[in-house]
Amino acid sequence: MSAVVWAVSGMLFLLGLAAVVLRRQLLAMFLGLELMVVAAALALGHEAGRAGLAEGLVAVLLVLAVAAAEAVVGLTLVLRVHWSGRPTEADALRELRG
Amino acid sequence: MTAMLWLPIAVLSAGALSVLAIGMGATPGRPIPCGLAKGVAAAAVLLALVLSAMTPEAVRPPLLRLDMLGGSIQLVFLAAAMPLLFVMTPGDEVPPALVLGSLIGMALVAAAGSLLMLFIGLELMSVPAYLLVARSRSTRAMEASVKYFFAGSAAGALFLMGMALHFSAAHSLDLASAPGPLGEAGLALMIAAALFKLGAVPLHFWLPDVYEASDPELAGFFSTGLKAAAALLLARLAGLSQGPILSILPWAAALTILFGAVVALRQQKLQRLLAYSSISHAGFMMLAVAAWARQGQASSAAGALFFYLAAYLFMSGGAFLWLKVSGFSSREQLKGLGRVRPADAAVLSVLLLALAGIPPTAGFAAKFLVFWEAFKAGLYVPLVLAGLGALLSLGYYLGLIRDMYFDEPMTAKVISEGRQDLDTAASSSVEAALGQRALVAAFAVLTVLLVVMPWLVDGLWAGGGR
Amino acid sequence: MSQGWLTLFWVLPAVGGLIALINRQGRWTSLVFSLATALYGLLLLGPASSGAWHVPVSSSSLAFGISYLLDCDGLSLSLCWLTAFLTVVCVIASWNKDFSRGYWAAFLFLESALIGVFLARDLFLFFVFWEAVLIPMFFIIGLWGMEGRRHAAMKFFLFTFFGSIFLLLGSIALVTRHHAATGVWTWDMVALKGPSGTAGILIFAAMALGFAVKIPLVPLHTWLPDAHTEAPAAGSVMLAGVLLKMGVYGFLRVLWPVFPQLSLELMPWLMLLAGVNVVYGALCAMAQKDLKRLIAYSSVAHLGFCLLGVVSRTPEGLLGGSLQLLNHGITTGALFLLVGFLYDRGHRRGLGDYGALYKRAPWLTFFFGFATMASVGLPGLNGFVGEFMSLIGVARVLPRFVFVGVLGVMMSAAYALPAYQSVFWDAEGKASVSAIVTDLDRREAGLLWVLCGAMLAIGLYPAPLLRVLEPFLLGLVSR
Amino acid sequence: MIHIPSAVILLFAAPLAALAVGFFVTRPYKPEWTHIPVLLSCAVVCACAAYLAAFVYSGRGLDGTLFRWMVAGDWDVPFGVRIDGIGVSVLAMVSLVGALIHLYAVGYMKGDPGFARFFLLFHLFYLSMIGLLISNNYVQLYLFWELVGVCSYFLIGFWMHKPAARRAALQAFLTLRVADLGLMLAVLILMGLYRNTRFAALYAVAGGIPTGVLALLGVLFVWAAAGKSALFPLYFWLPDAMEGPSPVSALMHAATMVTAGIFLLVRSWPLICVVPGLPEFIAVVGAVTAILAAVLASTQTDLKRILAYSTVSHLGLMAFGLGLGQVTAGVFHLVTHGFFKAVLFLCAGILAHAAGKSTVSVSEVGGLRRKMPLTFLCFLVAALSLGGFPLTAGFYSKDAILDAAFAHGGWAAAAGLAIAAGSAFYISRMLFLTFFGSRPEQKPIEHPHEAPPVMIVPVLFLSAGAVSVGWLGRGLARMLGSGWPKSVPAPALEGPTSVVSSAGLAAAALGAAGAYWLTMLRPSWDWQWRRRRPGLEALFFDDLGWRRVPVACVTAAVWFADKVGRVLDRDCWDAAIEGSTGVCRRVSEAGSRLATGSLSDSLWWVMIGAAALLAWAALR
Repeated sequence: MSAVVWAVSGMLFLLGLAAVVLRRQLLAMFLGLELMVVAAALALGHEAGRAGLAEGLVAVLLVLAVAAAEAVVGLTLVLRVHWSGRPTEADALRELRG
Repeated sequence: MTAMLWLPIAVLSAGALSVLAIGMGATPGRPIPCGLAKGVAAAAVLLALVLSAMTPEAVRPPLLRLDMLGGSIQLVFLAAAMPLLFVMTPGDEVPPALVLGSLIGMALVAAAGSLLMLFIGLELMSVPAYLLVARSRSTRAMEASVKYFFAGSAAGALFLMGMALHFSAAHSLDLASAPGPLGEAGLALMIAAALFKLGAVPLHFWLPDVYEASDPELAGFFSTGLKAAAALLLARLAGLSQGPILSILPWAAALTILFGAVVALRQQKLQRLLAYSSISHAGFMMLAVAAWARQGQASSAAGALFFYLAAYLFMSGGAFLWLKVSGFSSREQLKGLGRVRPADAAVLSVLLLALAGIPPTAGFAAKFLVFWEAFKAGLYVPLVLAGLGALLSLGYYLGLIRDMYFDEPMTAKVISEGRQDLDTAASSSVEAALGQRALVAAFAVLTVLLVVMPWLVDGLWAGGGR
Repeated sequence: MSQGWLTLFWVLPAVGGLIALINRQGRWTSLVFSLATALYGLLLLGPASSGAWHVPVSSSSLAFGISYLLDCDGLSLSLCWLTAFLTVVCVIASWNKDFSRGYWAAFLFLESALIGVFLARDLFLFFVFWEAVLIPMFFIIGLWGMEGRRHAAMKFFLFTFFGSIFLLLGSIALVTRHHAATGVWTWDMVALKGPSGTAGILIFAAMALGFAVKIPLVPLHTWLPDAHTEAPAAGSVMLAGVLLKMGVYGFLRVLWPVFPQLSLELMPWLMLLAGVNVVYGALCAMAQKDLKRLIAYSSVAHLGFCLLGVVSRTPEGLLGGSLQLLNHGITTGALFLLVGFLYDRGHRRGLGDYGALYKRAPWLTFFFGFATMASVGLPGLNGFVGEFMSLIGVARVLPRFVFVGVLGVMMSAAYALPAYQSVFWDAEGKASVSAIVTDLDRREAGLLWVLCGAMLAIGLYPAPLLRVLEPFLLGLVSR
Repeated sequence: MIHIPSAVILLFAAPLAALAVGFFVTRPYKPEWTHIPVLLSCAVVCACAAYLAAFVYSGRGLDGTLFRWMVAGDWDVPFGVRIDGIGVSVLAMVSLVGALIHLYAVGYMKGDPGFARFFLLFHLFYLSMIGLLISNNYVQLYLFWELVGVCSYFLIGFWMHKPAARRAALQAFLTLRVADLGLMLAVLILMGLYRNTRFAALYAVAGGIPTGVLALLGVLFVWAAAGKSALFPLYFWLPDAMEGPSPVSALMHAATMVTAGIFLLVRSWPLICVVPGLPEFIAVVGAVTAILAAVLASTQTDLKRILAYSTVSHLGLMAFGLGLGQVTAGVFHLVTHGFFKAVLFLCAGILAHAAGKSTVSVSEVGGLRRKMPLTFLCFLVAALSLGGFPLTAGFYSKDAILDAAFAHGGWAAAAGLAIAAGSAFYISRMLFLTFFGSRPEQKPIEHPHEAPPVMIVPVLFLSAGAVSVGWLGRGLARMLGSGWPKSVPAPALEGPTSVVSSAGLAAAALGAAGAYWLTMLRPSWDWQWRRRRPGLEALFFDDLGWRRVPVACVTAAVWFADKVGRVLDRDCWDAAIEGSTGVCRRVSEAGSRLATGSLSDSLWWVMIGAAALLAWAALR
């Protein structure tokens, strides 16, 4: 049973990872990030449940709270980019390099 | 006793809330007095500093514990925040609050007893940083903050997955080593996140952009405060590992030192040059952590790591502050500064000599201690590579000094262009520029005086080299 | 108590440097302080050479075995005195030029660091002073040098720093191995004993590399001609006069006592290196067209002689090599001074640029001839005594290297005299240039009288100076 | 410490005092009076030399240390004095001839701008020559040996404005330096083996030194002597050294400096004679040098160069005599040669002085017998002495050598006769060309006047000496006996047998007749063969091709030095080190290009880093 859960969370994690690295739009990458966090939370929750440790479950809750905070900040930054009139593309942000 | 442990964090949180309260009180018509927010924040940090200095050693409640390493590095990043708050261009109340938030995160990392606490601390210290970077309206700052956010969150996610794997093997979130491949794999991911925060080479590409785009004093805080917390995080995690990670860490350190030094050679923008130099110094910190971990967490190696971070605080912090005070941004502007403004040139030269590790400065003592511990830990070849990295770093540190003293001053245009940034700052409050200049000079003097610090602090680490 | 006196010896010029930085009369301050240091050095002659201040090995240390430990015996004191003497000469030599305050301060800081190097008995302290010497020299070459000064200053600093990295790593390895063997953390040169076997060889090689860059041994010597050519006159006097001595001093003070047995086994290799230094330096000197580069390469050859003598570990060789250190300081110092005076007048250093200077500047010709003869090794002047005793030392140990040494002596005439003749005798040089060359004034001639007097005195009666050098060196004798 | 007679101290003190007074007092204020303290010191030195000669003649001798020069622990090199037969006899000749030449130089150099500098250098040379003769160990001998070389460098190149003089000075010094290489090596080997180079000590242990080492030492001594005394391989610097003023040529390149080499061989004779075959080698070298130089002397046109080659020939003769085992004959000829060669050079100097040039060639003289009678008289006496005609000093000393040659028999006798004939031939040729009959090719100097008394008087004295010194042979042999180690056969000088002296006389007469026939009966012969076969003349001027060898060596050395110094050191090695900064720059630019600045690339790298760590952890 736990193998299935790990497979799912692993696959979700890799999917999110692919989204972050391959997609060009910022929002799509943002989705990828959240996907990775959720996958990890899933695995954590499952392990906590299986081992019967409340500590793990509390951890999942806190992780989700932190992810939420991150999302807020992330979205404000992406919106700032959008409002500044520049395309919210990863490649558009190339001014700083070298 | 556990109460004492929470006190610094509590004070910082109170400070943050009170700053926000002041902010709310201000109506558009009546802006809050510029120094008030910063003043309250600074007081909070100072109080936290004093309290954490008094915290007794090695308290071990389940969630929080504070050992010598954590406590001492806490001093470093709290102290790193002081110049930032002092020098930060006064605006609304949000930036001081963000700084306090980041400090809370770092304090959590320092005092963390469990992986969960580590993760929360990690995130809490990074998120405010993304916003602080985005503070100035310029497009470069916005771009940097976006890059920083995405890279930082990715690292956070990696950490989380690592934590999950570790949890599955150890069935507990405590800071204890987990047997079996899964545990090691989890630990590897977590260490990758820590290396990301520290700016180790393959994961460093975000760092130069962020340091270049943000204000110099903020970049100074990142290079000293954030890096110290990241080093502590790496140390905590490296402590858990049985062996495999420890064998690659010194090589990663050597690679980081060499790569940072080589790329910094040809940088023309000063902040970007200091960014790559901070990557090189991160390599030395990794070397110190590797030596600490391989010697069974010997207290002397912990002392070396602490002293390196403390010395780096004054060197790098001072250098960035100098950029803030002088307003220069590119290397050409430094040409001939020795004749035009000898005092500033002298201060920067002392800081650069310290960063390069030339003897009469604390930088040398720091590098010597790291070499000393690394040799005792048997990391011979990475040590020689680190030495060559130091030689390469001499290329640009001395190069800057050479430009300042041995070259003819550039045409008036470049100097004047550099000067107006200063003038705008100066025109607003001449005494602020003067105050900041005095602060930078103080940093320079400290980097020279601190050379004796290892010997003073030696007693603290149960006999240092014994 | 003795530590206090010795500390004052290196602190005095440092304080002088700080004062020179502040007040406008930089040159008077530096003259006063350099004279004070020289006189103070003389006061130490009595107690130091009698070994009254030799501090016994103690286990008390600040941390990691490091302790602030100074010691002074004949060898150290004579080198400190050479430093102080040459600094006074440099200050007086550049008296009429309008240098900024930093120039005068830099020389005092340089002197203070050099004295520190020669007095330090703790390896860590030695290393700190060793690197501290670089900073003032870097600024002297870089700020007040000739056209290519920027490049030469960087090259000088980077080369020596490369060497000192290995010196640092070697020292750390030595101390850790010493601790592993005896369980005591100490950095005291007298107490430290190096390990044998491959570890010993590796540590010896690392530290020797650090010293070799300074001597300079041939493969690592390319910084010397640039640094000498681009440094100001007084700068190259100090560079050739004292900085080159730190390398051989390192061998004498650190490597021989710490690796008594190993340095004997490695003697043939070290002598080979020294021999290559002699012949290679002489050959390169013959090919030079610039007067300063020629003297720089001749320094490479002369230091090769010092090393030959020192490596032989016989009484004559050790004393001869150490005496040659002092001789080379005086002779090459005088030569660089003269080239500096010539450059002040004719603004050229090429051999073909001048001609028939004996008409317009007879005193300059006389002193340059005198100094060239001393550097060529004319018996009766100081060069001969040092080189000859070194070669005697070599003859007693590995006779086959004597041929290299004697070849070097012969070639020294082959490059020095044609150069002397083409600048001072030949008429072909550009008449316009040598027309504006005036003779030495009273100040410059006075300086050179003192230097030539010293050359003659050491050449004719070196016994008292050898007596001062003897106590420490005879302890190193293996045979 | 044995009692050192005050005469010895004075030998050093007087010249030093004169030099000090000369340099610090007279030079700055009264340059034209510099010669006064110098001449005074010459007088004192002659007196001391005479006293020491009597001291040694009466059978006493001494070998003591004045002070410890180099010291290292128990080992030391003394600065001492050794008064014995060989040292004092040569010292007597050197001091007397030197003093008279000093006097001559006062007249010769009058009006020369470098008058003070000349006399100081001249007297420094005089002092170093004296020091060389009475030093008691090899290191001290090497000290004065080199000092003599340096004085010769500054004196040959005295007239710096003349390019030929400058070249000759440098050539002389470097050749002597190459030769001194041998002496330095020998001294170092001795010091390496015995930590002591005192003559007394070495004479005592001479038997014990292994012959292989002795052979090497011997060859090195011969190499050093060859340089200083212009024997075959290294003689080419002497003819060019004639560029210096005539007193210099007279003192250095006739009487004193060139004899230093022979003196060194005699001084180390106890070490050399033990080695089988070495004396013969010296004899052969001497003979070859003598014959070659005699031939070359006969073909030169410049008066001083003829005399220079004649000196080379006679030095070869001394070495020849020495090599045949006759130490006394060698030394005796050295002493007599000092006198008559000095006279010849001084007369040549007078001729040049009259012509107002530094030197004259045969085509600028002729028939001066009546106009310069005194010079002619002195020249005649010296020429007869050089040719070895009876009643002159040269006759006795040359016959002693011939006697040894005939005793040795075979090739030695033939060589001896050839040398006798050759030297008679070239000196007679010079005599007839200069003083007898004017020839169409010759444009004698306009108004040849007799030299001023201050120049002619010393020449008269010297020519008197050139005659009378011959009778002192017996006394010289007795003097050489003292201080001579017992192990070596005591030097002796029997009178030449009638057969030998008549053979020598016949050879000399033959040479003189040949010269008379070629120069007086067919007066322009000398110029005809030069016009007809210029190639042959060029060959003779090129020392039969030998002069090209040192030139080739020097150019090879300069070429090699340039290859090492410029190509290897600057263009290869230094360029490589400078190149390394270029490599760093390229790597740095590549590194900064790696940071493309795009967000996905940096994330890509983050994932690669994490994957690498993961893989590493999983593998181990």
